[in-house]
Amino acid sequence: MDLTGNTGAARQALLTMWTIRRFEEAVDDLFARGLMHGTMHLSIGQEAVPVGACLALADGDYITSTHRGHGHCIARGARLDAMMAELLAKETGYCRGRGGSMHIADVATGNLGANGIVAGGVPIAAGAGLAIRMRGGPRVVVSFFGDGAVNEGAWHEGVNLAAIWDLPVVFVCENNHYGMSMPVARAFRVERLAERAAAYGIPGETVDGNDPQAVHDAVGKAVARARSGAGPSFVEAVTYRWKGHSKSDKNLYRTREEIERWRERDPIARFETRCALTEAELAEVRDQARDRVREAIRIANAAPDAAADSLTDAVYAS
Amino acid sequence: MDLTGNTGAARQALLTMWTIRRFEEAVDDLFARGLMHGTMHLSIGQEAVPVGACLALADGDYITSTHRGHGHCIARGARLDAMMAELLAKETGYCRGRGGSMHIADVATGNLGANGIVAGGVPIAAGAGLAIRMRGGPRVVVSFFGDGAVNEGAWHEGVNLAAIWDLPVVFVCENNHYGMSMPVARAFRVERLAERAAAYGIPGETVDGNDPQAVHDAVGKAVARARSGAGPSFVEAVTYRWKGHSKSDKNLYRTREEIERWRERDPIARFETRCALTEAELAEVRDQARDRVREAIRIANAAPDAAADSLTDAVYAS
Amino acid sequence: MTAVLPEQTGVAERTLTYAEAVREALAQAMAADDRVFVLGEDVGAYGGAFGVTGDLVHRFGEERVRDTPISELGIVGAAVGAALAGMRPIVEIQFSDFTAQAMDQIANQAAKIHFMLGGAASVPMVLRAPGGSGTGAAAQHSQSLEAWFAHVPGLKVVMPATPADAKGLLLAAIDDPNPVVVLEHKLLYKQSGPVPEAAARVPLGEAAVRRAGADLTIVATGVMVSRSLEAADRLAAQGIEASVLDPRTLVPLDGQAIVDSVRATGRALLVQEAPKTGGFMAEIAATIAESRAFGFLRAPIGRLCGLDVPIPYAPQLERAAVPQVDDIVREASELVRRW
Amino acid sequence: MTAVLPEQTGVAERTLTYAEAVREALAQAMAADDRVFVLGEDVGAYGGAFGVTGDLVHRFGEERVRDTPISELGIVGAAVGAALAGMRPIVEIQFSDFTAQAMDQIANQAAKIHFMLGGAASVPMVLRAPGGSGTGAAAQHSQSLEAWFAHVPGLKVVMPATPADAKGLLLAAIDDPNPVVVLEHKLLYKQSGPVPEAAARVPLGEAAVRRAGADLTIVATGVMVSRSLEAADRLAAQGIEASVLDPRTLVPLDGQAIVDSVRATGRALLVQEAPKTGGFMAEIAATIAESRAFGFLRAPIGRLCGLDVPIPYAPQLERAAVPQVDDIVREASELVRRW
Ligand SMILES: Cc1ncc(C[n+]2csc(CCOP(=O)(O)OP(=O)(O)O)c2C)c(N)n1
Ligand SMILES: Cc1ncc(C[n+]2csc(CCOP(=O)(O)OP(=O)(O)O)c2C)c(N)n1
Ligand SMILES: [Mg+2]
Ligand SMILES: [Mg+2]
Repeated sequence: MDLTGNTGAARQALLTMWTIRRFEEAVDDLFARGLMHGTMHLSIGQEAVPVGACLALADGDYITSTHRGHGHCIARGARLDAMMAELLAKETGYCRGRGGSMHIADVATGNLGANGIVAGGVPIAAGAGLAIRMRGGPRVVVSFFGDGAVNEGAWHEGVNLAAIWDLPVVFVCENNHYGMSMPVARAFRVERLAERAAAYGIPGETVDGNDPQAVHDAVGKAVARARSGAGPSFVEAVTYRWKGHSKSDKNLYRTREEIERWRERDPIARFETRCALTEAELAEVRDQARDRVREAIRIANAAPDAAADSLTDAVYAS
Repeated sequence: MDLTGNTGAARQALLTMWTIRRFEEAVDDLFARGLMHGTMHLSIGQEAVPVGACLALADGDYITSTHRGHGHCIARGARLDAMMAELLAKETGYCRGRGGSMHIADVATGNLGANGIVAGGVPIAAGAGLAIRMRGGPRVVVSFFGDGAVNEGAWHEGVNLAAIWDLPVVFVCENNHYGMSMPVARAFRVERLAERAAAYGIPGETVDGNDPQAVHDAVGKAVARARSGAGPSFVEAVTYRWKGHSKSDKNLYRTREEIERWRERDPIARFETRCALTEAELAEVRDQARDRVREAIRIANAAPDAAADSLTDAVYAS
Repeated sequence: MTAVLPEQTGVAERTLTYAEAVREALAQAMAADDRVFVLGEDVGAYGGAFGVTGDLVHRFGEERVRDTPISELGIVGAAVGAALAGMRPIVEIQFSDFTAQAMDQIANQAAKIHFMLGGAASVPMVLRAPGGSGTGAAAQHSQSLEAWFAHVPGLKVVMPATPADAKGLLLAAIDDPNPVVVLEHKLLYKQSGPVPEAAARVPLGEAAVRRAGADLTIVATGVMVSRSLEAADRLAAQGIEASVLDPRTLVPLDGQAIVDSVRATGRALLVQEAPKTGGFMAEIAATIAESRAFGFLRAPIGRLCGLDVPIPYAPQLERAAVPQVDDIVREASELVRRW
Repeated sequence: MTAVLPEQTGVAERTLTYAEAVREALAQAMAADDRVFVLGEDVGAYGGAFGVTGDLVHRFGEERVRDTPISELGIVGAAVGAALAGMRPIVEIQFSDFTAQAMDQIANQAAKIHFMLGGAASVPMVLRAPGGSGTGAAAQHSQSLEAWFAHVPGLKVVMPATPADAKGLLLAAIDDPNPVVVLEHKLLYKQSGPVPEAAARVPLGEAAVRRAGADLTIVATGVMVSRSLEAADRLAAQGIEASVLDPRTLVPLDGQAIVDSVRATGRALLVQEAPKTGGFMAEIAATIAESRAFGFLRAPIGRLCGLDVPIPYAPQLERAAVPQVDDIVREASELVRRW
């Protein structure tokens, strides 16, 4: 799909990117003002990856997400009010206030969950792919994870299972250059993480993760391959996180200049200059994103707090 | 080192291979006669790998071994009587009867231990390499593991640590075509396991694991590289296990013909035809191996059983 | 509390080994429900490290009796994902010791997803693994790790001690919409007993009174159940009548049955194979000590457990490391005679 | 049993936070012994996820304060190997929940190697990890997993509850020739208290009586120690005098101190943050129930523990999931008034 030339697609991609950006800016602000608690991992600067990837998916497809998962959840079509309610620890939140940011999930849109465990979602994605294979049908799974996750044993084992069983899984690495403070250059002895795909006999490709079109093309190709039964692929999307890793981050491991350089490669601003929308249309999309987030905050704020009374009942399914 | 042409080296290589063979045949026999208990993993048919590899090592170098570890232990220079005593659950065994076959170790010869956990020794080897690096000096570590181990998360993490820190470790894969019953062809989507080395940015090489010279050359090169500070390497030695995986194996997953084909490639018989020793010298070596194993059994049998009285004292070092 | 003794069930039975009983449960569950499948190392052609899956691959095919590479974390994670996506996976881990490899997917994922997602998803899967010593397999292949799992909210934990329970509890575990860890015992695999032909469930959370007696209550799990029964016979010859209670499931625990029995006998001897410190019998001791039974206790609560040592290789050391019938007889009679 | 109260030590002290006390121990140990080094995720420039390592990388360099990739199993394994080869590694795991990833190297390797090798080798290493809830980090970042480690023979397990102990116990752990798991608590990192300037060891295996009282014994670990002390002050206002006992190390456990105290007071309330079922307080209850203190018990042994739930995200739910000061006061006074 041509995301820049096709105005419908461009509008959708841009609206989703802006929605993620505005949602996370709002979260950042609520947190700074002490109105939100816990910890938050913001994906500001990385919006092109979930948006480009999820536009390659259809109803019934699955994703697995990460600790930095707001963007995946939104790009997959989750309701902003239920997301915001979750972060505000409300009973109407996606997880009834039990999960928070690190476990946010909208199962209805195939999101099997954010995950507080680095690489925790990778074998789970392989398993969802296995279920699809056993059930039959054309569904696929996209598994999102960061560069840091690629050194976990869970990643290795999950990718290998998908590879040897030709499972319909697309592994999407959001390489934002750091796993917390650890630079990719120190954690790996390969130039591109996509080089690791060969170890599992699957295709690997590195793309500009700040360009939703590039991500979309690569993931779209991998999704088509998976749907056809040819097995998994690995897409490395190179991007950058503007904010600290989490609230405890003092940015001691990288320079202001580096952050500034990447801000100049803002995926949203670049897309706006490239896409076929007029200045008026762009303004409309921006307003729409802002309004959607405001509305979500309003609804979420009005909702009741998560109730502690039924804690133990909630542990087991029945 | 030229193992075939140099008669001293040839004698040493052959004697060690024969010793491993005879030792394990004796173990097999003791087991069948109910004189040994537990389970045993025999490396008969794979003798060229530990022998070729360990001839590249020097005093003070380390190895980590596996559940199929008798060969490594012998090739590194352990005492046969203390090994046999361990398997016979004697107080004079290397582990005082507490470890048995799966934990056999001769720390004096740098053997950090067999390991009942597949790939368990791999991160341990990286750690020993790290200690060497921090202490300084030219020591190296050889980490032995099977093909099956290469799919464990521990393997992935251990190899990556060694790679990014340029640690003096040589990873030696004994690819005997099966992880228990799982054929390499079904557990991997790569032709050669050595292809995985590239994922960690280290050299990988596949050699004939039934030829001690080929193993020795590849491991020797890797050891030299490690000693020079250039970091780890991966050597895949292709070989075959003649016996069942362990005592519970009914060989349902492979054919008689396959086993027969590999028996014809017996690493010992091939080496005998290739090496510079005379028929008389060969016979002498064979007798010597037989006698050494007999003597070990005799000494071990005469030793006292492991004593149960001090069990709890043995848990913590003091 | 239900005592499922053969004569009470009134259904057609034959004698099967414990391993055969497990296999029959797997076969019946797979035949009844397409979503059920088995995965694990060497479960296919090899038939399982302990022969439990046997010929199932020939009956249900390689897709549903799925050999995996040696990747415990990946395998359990794949089961979690498959369960989330509508399947009913049954994972076999060759030795329960290797659950250590998979602990993240077991404890941080499978156990918690239902709760963390506010009930929006569930993880109906079973993890089967043999525990226990007695085979000379040494420290990394002989552990009894039930206490680890019982301490993780979100998991159910089952320890069948008879062939009938091996089948019935496993079928109940497969039905359950939650992750269930079923800890089998290596020494029991070859033991025989009556097993119903039908796919009869043994409900999770109901203890079995294996023997009734007025002088003390022996609570035992796994292979310690049959050792305790043997000990009880010998104690009877000495004039001591022991109740032998098998909790069968640790989570949910039938605390009621334990408390009732101890209230009646006034004495408790808790027998487990796992090392004493932090073992599950501590939980049972604490359950008794905080309960209505407290006022009825005539003696300190006795624990007879494995030593706090890794399991050694040498047979005589291995035996010394865990309770034997003699030890149970000795401890029980001392408890009764001294108090 | 030693009560290490500041006035008794007689050494130079200043007020430090718990995190600073840990850092000082690390620094003093590294300065004193070249073999000691620290490795873990983000322990270098970042200073540790909770700021514990702080500026150590600037003082000791990147080799000895070693940032690692995100590979907990590999990191712990590397520590095991380094320890076997003569070093004294100290691993930091960012959240104790991620020890699940490394459980094989912790429980199957580090804990067992000394025994399995018949004493021929030892594994002198320390694994530090913060546990506990109260930061809104939800189910995968808030667990209290001490019971897992305490059940593994070969490990020692330490839970410092004060800044002084955070330093002194860590130094003792670094000296120890065995693998020691030191479970710190996130909520304690910013708490301040007197800490000796010298590298004074607090021996492993000695409980501390934090407060003496005749009416009941409260045994508490981790953050529950200060909550219990606060509760004890409030109980005193009601006329109830509680002893508060902090075991400090779970393995080895100072059972003597606990039994002596309960024998004197006749009542025990055991307080832990971890979920109740299978938690370490079950072991302490069982220790009391099988001991000489049994005959002196005037009340059932009370346990006040975390609920058997994963830790929820919402602050009010998170608070409800683990004991608070109010709960301790309520349970303690009920125990005293009813019995
Ligand atoms: C198993 C595990 N180890 C460590 C952590 C702590 N942690 C959370 S996010 C993170 C960095 C992850 O890096 P990456 O995968 O690149 O994702 P990013 O944060 O850059 O999006 C770390 C170390 C964790 N949550 N889980
Ligand atoms: C973590 C772990 N998983 C499974 C096993 C059971 N097991 C022991 S050896 C083995 C096969 C190992 O295959 P490979 O690494 O190729 O070594 P080989 O036996 O062929 O020498 C298996 C599955 C184990 N010991 N440890
Ligand atoms: Mg990253
Ligand atoms: Mg193999």
